[in-house]
Amino acid sequence: MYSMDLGILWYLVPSVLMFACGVYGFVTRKNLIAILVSLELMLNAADLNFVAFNRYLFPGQMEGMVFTLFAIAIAAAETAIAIAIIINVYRAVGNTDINEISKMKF
Amino acid sequence: MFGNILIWFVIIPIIMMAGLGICRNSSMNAIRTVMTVCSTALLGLAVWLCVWFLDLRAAGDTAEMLFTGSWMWYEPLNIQLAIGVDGISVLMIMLSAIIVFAGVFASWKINPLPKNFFLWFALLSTGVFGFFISIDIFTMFMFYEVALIPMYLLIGVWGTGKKEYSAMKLTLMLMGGSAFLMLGLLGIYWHSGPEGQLTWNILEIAHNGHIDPSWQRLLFCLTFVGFGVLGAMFPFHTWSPDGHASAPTAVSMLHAGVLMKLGGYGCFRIAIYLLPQAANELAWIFIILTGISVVYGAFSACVQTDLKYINAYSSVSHCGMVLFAILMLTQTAMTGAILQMLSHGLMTALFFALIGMIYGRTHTRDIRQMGGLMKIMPYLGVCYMIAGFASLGLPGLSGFVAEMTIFVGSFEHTDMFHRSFVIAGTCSIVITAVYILRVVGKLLLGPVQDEHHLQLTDATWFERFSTVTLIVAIAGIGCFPNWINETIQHSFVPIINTLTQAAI
Amino acid sequence: MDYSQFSAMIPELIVLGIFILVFLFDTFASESARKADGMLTTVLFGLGTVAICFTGCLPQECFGGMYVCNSVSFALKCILNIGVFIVLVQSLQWTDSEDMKMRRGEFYELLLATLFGMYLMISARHFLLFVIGLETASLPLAALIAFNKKHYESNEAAAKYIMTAVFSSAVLMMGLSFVYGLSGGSLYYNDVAAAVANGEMSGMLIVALAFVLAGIGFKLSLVPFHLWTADVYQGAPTSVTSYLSVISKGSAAFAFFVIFVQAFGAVYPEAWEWMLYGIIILTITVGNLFAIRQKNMKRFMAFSSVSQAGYIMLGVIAANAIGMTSMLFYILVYIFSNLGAFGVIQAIGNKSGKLNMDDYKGLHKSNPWLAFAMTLAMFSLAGIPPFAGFFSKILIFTSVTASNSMALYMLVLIALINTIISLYYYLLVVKAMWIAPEDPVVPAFRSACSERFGMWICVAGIVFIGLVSPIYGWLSEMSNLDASQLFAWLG
Amino acid sequence: MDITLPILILAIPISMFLILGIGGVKMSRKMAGVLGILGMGTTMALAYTVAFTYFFSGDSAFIVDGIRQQLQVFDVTWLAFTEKLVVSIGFLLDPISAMMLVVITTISFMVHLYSWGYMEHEPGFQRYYAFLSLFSFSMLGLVVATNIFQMYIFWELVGVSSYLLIGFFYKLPSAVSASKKAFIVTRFADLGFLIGILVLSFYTNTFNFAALTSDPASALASTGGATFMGASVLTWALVLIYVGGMGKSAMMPLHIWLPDAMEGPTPVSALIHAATMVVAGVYLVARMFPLYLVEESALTFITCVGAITAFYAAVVACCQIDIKRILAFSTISQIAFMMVALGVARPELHDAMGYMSSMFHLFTHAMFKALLFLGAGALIHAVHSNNYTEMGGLRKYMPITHWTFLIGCLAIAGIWPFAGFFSKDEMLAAMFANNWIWGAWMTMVAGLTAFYMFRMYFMVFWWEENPHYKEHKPHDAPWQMSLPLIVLATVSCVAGFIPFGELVTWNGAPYHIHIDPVVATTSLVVAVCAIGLAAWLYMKKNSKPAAMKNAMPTLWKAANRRFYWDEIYMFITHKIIFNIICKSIAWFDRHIIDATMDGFAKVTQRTSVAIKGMQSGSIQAYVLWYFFGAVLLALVTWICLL
Repeated sequence: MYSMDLGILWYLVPSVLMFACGVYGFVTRKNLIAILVSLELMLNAADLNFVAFNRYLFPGQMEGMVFTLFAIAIAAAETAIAIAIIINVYRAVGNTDINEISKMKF
Repeated sequence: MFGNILIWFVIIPIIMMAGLGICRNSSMNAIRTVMTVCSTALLGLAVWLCVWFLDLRAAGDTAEMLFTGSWMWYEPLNIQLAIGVDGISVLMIMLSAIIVFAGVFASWKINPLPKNFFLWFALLSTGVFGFFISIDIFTMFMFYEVALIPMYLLIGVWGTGKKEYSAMKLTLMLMGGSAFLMLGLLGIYWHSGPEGQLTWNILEIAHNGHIDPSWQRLLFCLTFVGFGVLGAMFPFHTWSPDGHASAPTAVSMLHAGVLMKLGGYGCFRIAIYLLPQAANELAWIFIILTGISVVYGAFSACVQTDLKYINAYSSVSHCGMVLFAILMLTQTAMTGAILQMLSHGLMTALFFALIGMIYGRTHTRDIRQMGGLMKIMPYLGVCYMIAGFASLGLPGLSGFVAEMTIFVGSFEHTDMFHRSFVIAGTCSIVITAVYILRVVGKLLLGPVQDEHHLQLTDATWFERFSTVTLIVAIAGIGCFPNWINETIQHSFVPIINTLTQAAI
Repeated sequence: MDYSQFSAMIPELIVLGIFILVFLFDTFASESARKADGMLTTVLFGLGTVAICFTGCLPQECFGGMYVCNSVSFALKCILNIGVFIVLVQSLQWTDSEDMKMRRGEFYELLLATLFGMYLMISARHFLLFVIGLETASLPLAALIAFNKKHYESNEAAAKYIMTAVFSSAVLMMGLSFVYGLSGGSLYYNDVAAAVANGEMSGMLIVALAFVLAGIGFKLSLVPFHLWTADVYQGAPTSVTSYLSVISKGSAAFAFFVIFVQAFGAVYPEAWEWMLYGIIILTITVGNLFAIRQKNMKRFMAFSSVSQAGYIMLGVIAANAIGMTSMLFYILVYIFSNLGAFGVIQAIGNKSGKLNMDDYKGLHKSNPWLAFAMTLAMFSLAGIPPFAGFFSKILIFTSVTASNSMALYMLVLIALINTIISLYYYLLVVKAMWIAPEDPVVPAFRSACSERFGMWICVAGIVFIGLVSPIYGWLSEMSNLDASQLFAWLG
Repeated sequence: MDITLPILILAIPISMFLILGIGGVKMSRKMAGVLGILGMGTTMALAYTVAFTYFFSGDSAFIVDGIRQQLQVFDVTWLAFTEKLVVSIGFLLDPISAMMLVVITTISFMVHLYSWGYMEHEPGFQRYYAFLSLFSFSMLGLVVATNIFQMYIFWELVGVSSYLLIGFFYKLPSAVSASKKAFIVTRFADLGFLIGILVLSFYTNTFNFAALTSDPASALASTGGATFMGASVLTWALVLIYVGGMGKSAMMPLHIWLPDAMEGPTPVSALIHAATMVVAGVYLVARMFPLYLVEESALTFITCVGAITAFYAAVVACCQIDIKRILAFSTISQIAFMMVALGVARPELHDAMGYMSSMFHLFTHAMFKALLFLGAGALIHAVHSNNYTEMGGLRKYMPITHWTFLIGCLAIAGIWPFAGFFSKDEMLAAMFANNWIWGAWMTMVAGLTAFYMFRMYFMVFWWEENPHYKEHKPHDAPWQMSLPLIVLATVSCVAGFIPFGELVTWNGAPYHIHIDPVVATTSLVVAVCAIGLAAWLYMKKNSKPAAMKNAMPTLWKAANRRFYWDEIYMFITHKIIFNIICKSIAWFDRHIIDATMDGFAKVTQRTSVAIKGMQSGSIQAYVLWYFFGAVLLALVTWICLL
């Protein structure tokens, strides 16, 4: 395994936890918006990873940071579209309960 | 490329399809004309090929394959369209041509969608001829599958009884066989020669003899099972009864007559010829299986009551005999196998044609509901009897020659194992007699079972035409078998040589 | 900065150009003129395709190697272009409908935008560019899926798609972050490859591999990352479905190949060969097993495409030049076969709104030509000669067996046995159309010129691509050119 | 010798078959009949020419310093299995084949003639003549076979022709089943024949009779002392080949088809099942006699089987009431006689007189048994019943039939000077020469023969008149039928004086027949006593027969039911083979093999239903699958690697 001094773990462990929380939230929440929020958690966990790795392992260059910036933008775009679609769903169904939108199955 | 006579065996059916394409769906006459012309052309071409081939041999051309030609197809994988024939394939082509010819007349009044029927029929024959002319295992396999798939629609649309079930079963089982086969062929290709000289060409592979025994065992099993399924080898034969029972006349003819031969031919050309060591080592496994199917098919034919089932099971028995003989790995036995392929092809085609005609009149295939038909439709009755005698091995008809050759050839093995299986095989001729006479007795002889049958008519001209064609061929083989021997004997030399070298 | 590098991006630029033209036209043209959107796009795109195919490309790396233009990716872009062109042609009839009046242009714009993303994804040699391409491709798709906003299914499908898509991209990012941790601080494929080759096997790498595989597997709908597929295919407008099923699959498959063979090639034998091994078996089998039961044609096609994706992946696990070639060839054939099927589905859907397999009963009586085209498509998908599907299948199997490893032989055997299952359900459609005795449900109708045009292209492709071998030869030439670069790091 | 005649002898009948068979439907009956008879007549003439040239021309080709030669007139390759094993169709001319040519053509011609009257009103007259021609062709081909495989070919062909002729009245179920039985039983025997041929040809590496018989020692040597279950393979081969003979010649236990074969038209029984085909077995053994000589155990086997069969058949014949059945069983017993004679023949015993005598008996028996059958035919024609209970006192009504029939009976009973006496006497002499037990045993059988024949004779022609004669009066048959009777009767009277030993012996060297007085007198005495007994019992209507019958009912019943052989066969074939073996195999095929194949499909369907819950439709479930899929993938790989 890489020689990581304790410092990086201070960032990695939380990010993994964050990711886990995101997954947990996604799976348990009923409201689409809440699910969107937990998705954001997951995305940010990844970003955090990038930043941490960049800072600790490769202090020389900036790829991680750049990547993170892009990732944030992408996340924003995703959220925007997701919200739009959720609004559509809301128009169609009348609420944003995720259990309402499981008509197509098997 | 078009200078090569063999190519035309593929082109003519394609022309056939094109011709049908421009026919109107309703104009029966146009369709019939196209079919008659093209099938006659095929038959003529086959005869011409036969004569030409014999001439060349007589002229002392002892090349393993004649009329060879090869055209690069898939450059990167060295896949070629390589064609060529030896005596065996010539005879097989002859057989197919005869049966296609007879099949056209047997399905003269096909209904509904005659056009589509003949389209698929033509595609089927394309595959069959292509298979027999190609000596490149890729194209061989391609044509093999081309021949298989039309069966689904032919049986499904124009069949009778529980046709959908049987069509699906037949197609899936045969495709299952070809799945194993494909893997086997890929294996053969990747071991066909030293690095950079890989080839799909049968002659080159056999010449390289590069496949190491450990792989040969696997590949032999794969290929033999793959082809064996089509050869109705126990326990992969169960598509045959249902499939034949539901298929329309011409399709049963072509399928039992020619398609099942693809199995035997393939085993012979690929499994045995390209994998000789494995053939020597593992033949015993399949001898057991085929030996079983010989006796087993005959026994289960004894109790069937549906004419087509009886015939399907007897096909299992007879085709089992073919594979059995091939596995004996002696020249005489293999000759017998080829003879048996021809004989079974012709006589079973005749059988199915007659059954179709009888069924068309009585609308039943259950022998318990028929009887004394000899009185009502003497022509069909006599033909049926001739077919029966051919199948139980009456001298002067093809069956006898084939079986005797097989037995004599198989008896060259002196060990207990082979001997006992040969004896078991010979027993089948008695059982065959039993079920054939049972059918003949119930169906043709005895008092008339059903008064309604008394109004029935005898065969029409096109029915007579297709049956006579087959009977003449059967009697021809039965009376003058030796020219067939002379036609094919060259073809065994390389195979026997490879086998003997492998045995050392 | 050297702007001449943009000249290497001809395909992208053409797509972009068309996108802008359509956008401007759609914005400024008059109400009535806008009817021509579809035709305009199609024609432009057709011309663009021809242009691309004939300009060819001179292999070069741009932007410090982030973007490469090499023969393989170029070949794939040509293939995809053809596919998109057919999709456009087939969609014309649908976009002419009344309720599409307002949104006609957007459909084409979004479509082109996703295509642009996919091109980036194909040509990317740096993970950042790859991710950007991936997202550019997948986000507009969500909008496209939601296009029939009057239909509830469309919305549900879109919701399912976007949610799972974002989730998967999150997972992918996570994976990439680990990759970044392992790489020497650079996300260029080659640098990653070097790092992986030098560094020893670690848990982190495995997790990274698994997550990246999952992330791309999502777009390819490999089992178990495929669950969105069926619902989305069913809900989305048929044109979008056909687009999803072939184009995005094709591009993702290629990206998958490049990333895993080039960037992670070093750990092929240890790690991801076996991951992929399991995934392929799962994909093919599960896809088939689900497809057996389906009644809704689009859903049926969805599962069939799942199992097809498994076959495409065989080219990746082969990890050799033949594999690359056969995969490209497979994608090409798959485009024609699948679009042929979807063309029929769409034609019937547009005319009668019928989408169930039972509605196809007796189709040969009312619409023999549609039945004929559908039959060919089904045979081709099932891999029956002489149709193209047979060749693509056997060639891809050939590539897998090339290494003569017994494990891969077994894999091929399993795949082959699965072809029988697939043959079964493809034949079910044929059976419905030809064998079922019922009177036709779908009335006889004359399908629109555009539909027929599209269908003829597909039929021609199905019949001839296999028989006309030079195509394969050309592809193999292309992939041999880049073999050195692609397989440089293969362990 | 010029090959045209031999070729014609084979060609005419087969062409007749083809002409009548294909064109028959278009022909008138008269036309067909005339054609058939003419064809057969020509064949007979040719055959006579050939035979007489062979025997009496003294040409050096046929006889070299007193030894009759065996020569292959022609021998063309028909099918070459290997370089050595070549099946050829040829024409072998030697004493026995020449003799058989005469027998077959004569009887066949007589039957052709006779049938014209007998079958006059039957439908399918043309077909009948076609089949007769086919049979004649096959039988001729059989006797002139140059190699054992040619013999096997024609062996099968005669089997089929007999099938066709027995089943001639194909609307009668009894006829159909009888023909089926005949074919299948003989086919089963032929299986033995075939395997025998396979074994023999494998070791000796030839089919050709000349090669086989000229030097039997080398044949024995070629087996290299290979043995199977104690016996040498050569013995096995010979015994198996003989099994084929047992089938055709209706030796026990393969005799069951012959009585049923009487369902066929009577002339057919006369031709096939009395005179020609049934003696094929004898002919086969005679043909390969030198080979059998080197394996005496095989000969012993033949003798035993023959002795048992002869006695069994004779006993059964005593208790039948159907005259054709009686004749059938007497045929069986007579053929068994010939078999025994062959079996006891040894060169050292009056240089194989047994061989000569059995051939002699074959000849004479053919004549008088055909006569008897044709006579029986005339009776049946007149009375329309096969049972002598419907007859009686017919001597007044049908004098010709009566006298000819009497001659036949006397001949078969072996009364001087009729043909049977001479041949039978020679055979008995040969048996005594070998071992007195055989002699005594067969003398007893000879006595039985005389008894049952005359029992039948008296029951038919004496006893008491049947009341039915009042309404329609039985009368002699038309000339076409009477003529053959008279001819054959004459032959039966004079045939005994043919110097047979001069013509037909095992090695071609002439043998001077001299009556062995002791044997002759004993057999004669026994025969006369038997006839006397028969006369005492059956001449006038009385109660003695009934009383005898009641004295030992079980025995009578058993004998009348032919000691239940048919029942045993029925049990084995129907109960065991058909119901148990075939049915179970068919069941196995449908419900095990086929079911497994369908099973695969079912399993697939089931699984697909079982796993459909995976596609639950809820996004959360999807991502859960997704996530755990990914994690599991990582974990499994990790575990596998680290």
